[in-house]
Amino acid sequence: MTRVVVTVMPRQGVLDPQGQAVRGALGRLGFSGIHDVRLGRRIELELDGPDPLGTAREMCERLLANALIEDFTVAIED
Amino acid sequence: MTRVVVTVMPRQGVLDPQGQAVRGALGRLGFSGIHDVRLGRRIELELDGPDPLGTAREMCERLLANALIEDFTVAIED
Amino acid sequence: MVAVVRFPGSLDHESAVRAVRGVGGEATYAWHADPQLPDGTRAVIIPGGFSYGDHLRPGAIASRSPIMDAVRRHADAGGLVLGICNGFQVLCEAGLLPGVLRTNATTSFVCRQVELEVLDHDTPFTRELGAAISVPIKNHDGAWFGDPHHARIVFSYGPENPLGSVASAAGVASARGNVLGLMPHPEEAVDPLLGSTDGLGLFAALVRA
Amino acid sequence: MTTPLYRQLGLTDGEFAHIPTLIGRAPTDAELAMFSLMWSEHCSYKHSRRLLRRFPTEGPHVLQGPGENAGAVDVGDGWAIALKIESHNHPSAVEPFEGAATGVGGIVRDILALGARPIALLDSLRFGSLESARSRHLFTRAVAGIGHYGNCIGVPTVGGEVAFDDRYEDSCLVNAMCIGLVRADGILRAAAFGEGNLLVLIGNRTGRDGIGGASILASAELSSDDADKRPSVQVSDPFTERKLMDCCLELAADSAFLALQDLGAAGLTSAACEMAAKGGVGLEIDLDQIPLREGGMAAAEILVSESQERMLGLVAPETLDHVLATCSRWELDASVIGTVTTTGNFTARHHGAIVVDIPASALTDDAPAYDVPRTPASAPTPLELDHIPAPDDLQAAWAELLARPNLASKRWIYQQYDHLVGANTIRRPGGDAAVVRIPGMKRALAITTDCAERHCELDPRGGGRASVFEAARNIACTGALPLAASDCLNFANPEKASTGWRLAEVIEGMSEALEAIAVPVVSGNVSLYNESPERAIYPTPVVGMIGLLDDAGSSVGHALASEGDLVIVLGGGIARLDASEWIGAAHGAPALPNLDGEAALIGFMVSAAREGLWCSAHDISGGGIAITLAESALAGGIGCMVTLPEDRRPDEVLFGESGERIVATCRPTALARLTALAGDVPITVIGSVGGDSVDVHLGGATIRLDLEIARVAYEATLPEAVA
Ligand SMILES: Nc1ncnc2c1ncn2[C@@H]1O[C@H](COP(=O)(O)OP(=O)(O)O)[C@@H](O)[C@H]1O
Ligand SMILES: [Mg+2]
Repeated sequence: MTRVVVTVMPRQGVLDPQGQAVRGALGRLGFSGIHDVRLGRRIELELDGPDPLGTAREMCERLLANALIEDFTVAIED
Repeated sequence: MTRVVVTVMPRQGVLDPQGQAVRGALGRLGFSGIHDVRLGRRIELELDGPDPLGTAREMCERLLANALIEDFTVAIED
Repeated sequence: MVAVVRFPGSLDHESAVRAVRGVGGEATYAWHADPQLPDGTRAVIIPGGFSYGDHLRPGAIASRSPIMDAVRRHADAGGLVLGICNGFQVLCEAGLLPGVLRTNATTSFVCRQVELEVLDHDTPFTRELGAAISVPIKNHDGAWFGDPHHARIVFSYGPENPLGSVASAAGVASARGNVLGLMPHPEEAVDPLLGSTDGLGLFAALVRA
Repeated sequence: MTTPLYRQLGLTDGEFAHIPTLIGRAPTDAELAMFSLMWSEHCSYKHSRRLLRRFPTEGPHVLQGPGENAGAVDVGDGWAIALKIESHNHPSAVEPFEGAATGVGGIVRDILALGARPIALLDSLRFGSLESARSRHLFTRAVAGIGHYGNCIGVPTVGGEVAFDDRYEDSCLVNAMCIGLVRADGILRAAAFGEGNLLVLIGNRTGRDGIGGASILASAELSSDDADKRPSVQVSDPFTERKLMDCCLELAADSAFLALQDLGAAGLTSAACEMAAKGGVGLEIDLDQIPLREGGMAAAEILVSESQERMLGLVAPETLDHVLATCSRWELDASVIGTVTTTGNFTARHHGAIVVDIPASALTDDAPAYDVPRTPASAPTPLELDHIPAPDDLQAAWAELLARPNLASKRWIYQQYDHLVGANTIRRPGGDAAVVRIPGMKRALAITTDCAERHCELDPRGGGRASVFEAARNIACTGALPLAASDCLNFANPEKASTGWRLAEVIEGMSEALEAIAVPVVSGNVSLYNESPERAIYPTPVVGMIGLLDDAGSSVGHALASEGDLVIVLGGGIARLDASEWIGAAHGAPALPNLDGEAALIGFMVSAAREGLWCSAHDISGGGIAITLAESALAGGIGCMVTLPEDRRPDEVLFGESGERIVATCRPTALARLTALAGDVPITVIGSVGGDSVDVHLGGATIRLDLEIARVAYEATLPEAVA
């Protein structure tokens, strides 16, 4: 069984209203020096099978990420 | 400026309805051998200041994570 | 016959059926797990709701269900498909409409009445509509994001842009015009008791198609 | 010496000593856990049960009174309406988003347990001042949680109320009400019967979820390095709830359930024991058949887990396949976990061994009941107006009052709630009661929640009456006849004599008022111990009420309609500043609401509405007639000119409260008929509709509220307070 970590982030250049909202909220809490906040998803998969990375990549293409606005990466967690 | 990556995941034992829904969907798409799917958030921060990790940790405690149901980690991205 | 698709978490299917029947049409349900649309389906409605809890991305999981292959074939053959709210999200996720619906600029759910401008009367859905209609919006992820120069924007929000859509878009059609998605709810504007009947024309057109 | 487990679990020495006399031996650990939860205030109502008997609960249209998961009343043509209000105060104080969300989930399942389709939700909220960061957090997150759950399950949240006061700083209140529709001859009950019938658990898997008893249990049993075994905060899963609703309603329509019960506080223990005790039968449960979310759960943990989105159905063996197939079509887990026996005992097996074997009635019927100590508080002192400076600028005072969080527009809240889903909402939030068409019928329901907590603090009996009458007036203002009530009694520690007395007095006052308008209580909930060492909440008996309109198209709104309409004050209430919003705190001695006067006012309002005589109606409550007029004018986008009597101090006339008054408008031609119908109800024409400001002539001066300026003051408060 392999643990694969998928990260899905808003694409560069795509507005990220949630990230902006979080940034505003952090500012109101008194945090300063924040240049950017980007909000994405982390998906932890526990997979069986010969090619867990390939499988995870296929999962991203078919469901986990929307290529129009999101980039993804997959990695094996040790 | 430092880039800090925050990951926030549902705590062990806490219901993760999102993970369950995604797991079901992957199964219906024909993927097999999935033991577990957990869905969390990845937050990328670009911070100024002397102690970016400490700042990010404080941000988690005060806003980014809900300690009752979520665990978080912070790391400097290189 | 209008087929109203039902996913786990669909909420507005009954209102959609009521709207179709209210203009003299016939409606039936299509189940998400079925590979075929009901016999005699002339038009399809994908209703509002929170299919699959809106988990991952709104509409994402539903857009990959078996019935959507049949809906795609129906659309490819020129059949009419109307997606309302979550249905719009499903159609974008399925690639039947351009763009994607993102979290509202307010980052909150917004339920209120809005005025829509009808920008394109040249679709099978919009021929009978006036220049502006009053309908409710109620969603959390209703900001359309896409390329406004290559999309057929059919409805836009009046002077304000309450959710932060690109080009203030509230509804978008496919290039051929036979697939339409919109975030506002015309099926909740078909009864004077509920405050507006401006959505009737859309269902009348759908039934006559 | 360490405290014995039973005390940590909340049982008294006497209660613990009583257990062996009921079961003939000392309880096992699992049994002790069950007793402690079932005999808790939350499940047994031990300090309120005797007092609650005072409520009127009967009426010709009552189909289900208190005692089941929800009450139900007949609304004609073979249909019934189920209703119930419930608190989720403590979980919301711990985690406001999930606490409030799961509160909505819980009340929806109570309605579902009757086989009723949930058609409307309301929320009644109390928080500390918005100046407190903690209260802002609790408020904004609770609203988000309620919206999240209600929106996602597709039940419109059509109304509610909120108030902010320091007294709720340490104990916020989150009450939710649900209304459901069910065939009058298809109301399901929770009583188990029929040896060999099967218990089917449907919905989410069982994990270590729990906030109340379950967590005490765990902290008593677990060492600190067992942190991952600690019970976790309940996380809401509205998607599963919606599937549960669709699936259970489909099965109920097929008559597949012999009985149905939700799993709420104390989880399976409470659900199963109540089913057994109500039916006078036994149940044998196999804990190994319960789908678990986590490994290694102890029997006691499974028995008291408060995992959400679960229902327990009683099914005949020959129907089982149909039930399981339907659940599977809805992608829901379902398992047979037990059978009905004739022993009268609740028996549970775990890993082959019997871990629980006790009479089900020992946990329910034999639960302790106590009389609360009652020491009357001293009588309230009337306000001495001589010592309260009158505002010199009434116009500025009016605008300031309109912008106070307790009176300002609640749009920021209800705009986050889908109040339209289902396409039956005729009167949206913002007015008095919401009006919802009964699906498939010509009739409609008016629905509201209300409470006069400051009045209750000063004079609990009068406040109890006032809470009921305020709800009834809100219903009547839409033209609907008040039909039935549900109540949520939020109080401080009842073991303190002054609180015990207040609880008893409030119930007395509510009952008197309910009797006066012939409205039965058909369901309710009690939440006690809402206090910290620093402060106790006001007595807060939230009244949820429904009323019936024969014609959905005939409802009356609160918006001023057309130029030239007459503005009329109805009712004999006298404006007083005692306990008012203008004073802003519980000071003074509010008048005891007049039973006959209020009943006559409500009766008149409704009978004139049936003849279609009203153009608008809005009751006078918080902020007095000045706020009532402002709200009606803002809603209608048109002003009015009125002249008010100079018989009292101007701030009293404008901002005084008291109940028993409604501002209505009518066409001038309707006045004669209204006067004839009014009987003993005083009616006074005070002016007419028109213009773009509200102009009040008072003692030779004109006080003016410009509508555009008023709108900004009214709408900006909440968004700015939480920004
Ligand atoms: N927490 C809430 N949730 C939903 N609607 C609310 C809430 N609070 C207030 N409202 C709505 O705002 C309007 C005004 O509320 P309120 O001032 O309590 O009315 P009233 O004084 O007539 O009881 C009502 O329509 C009510 O339903
Ligand atoms: Mg009112």
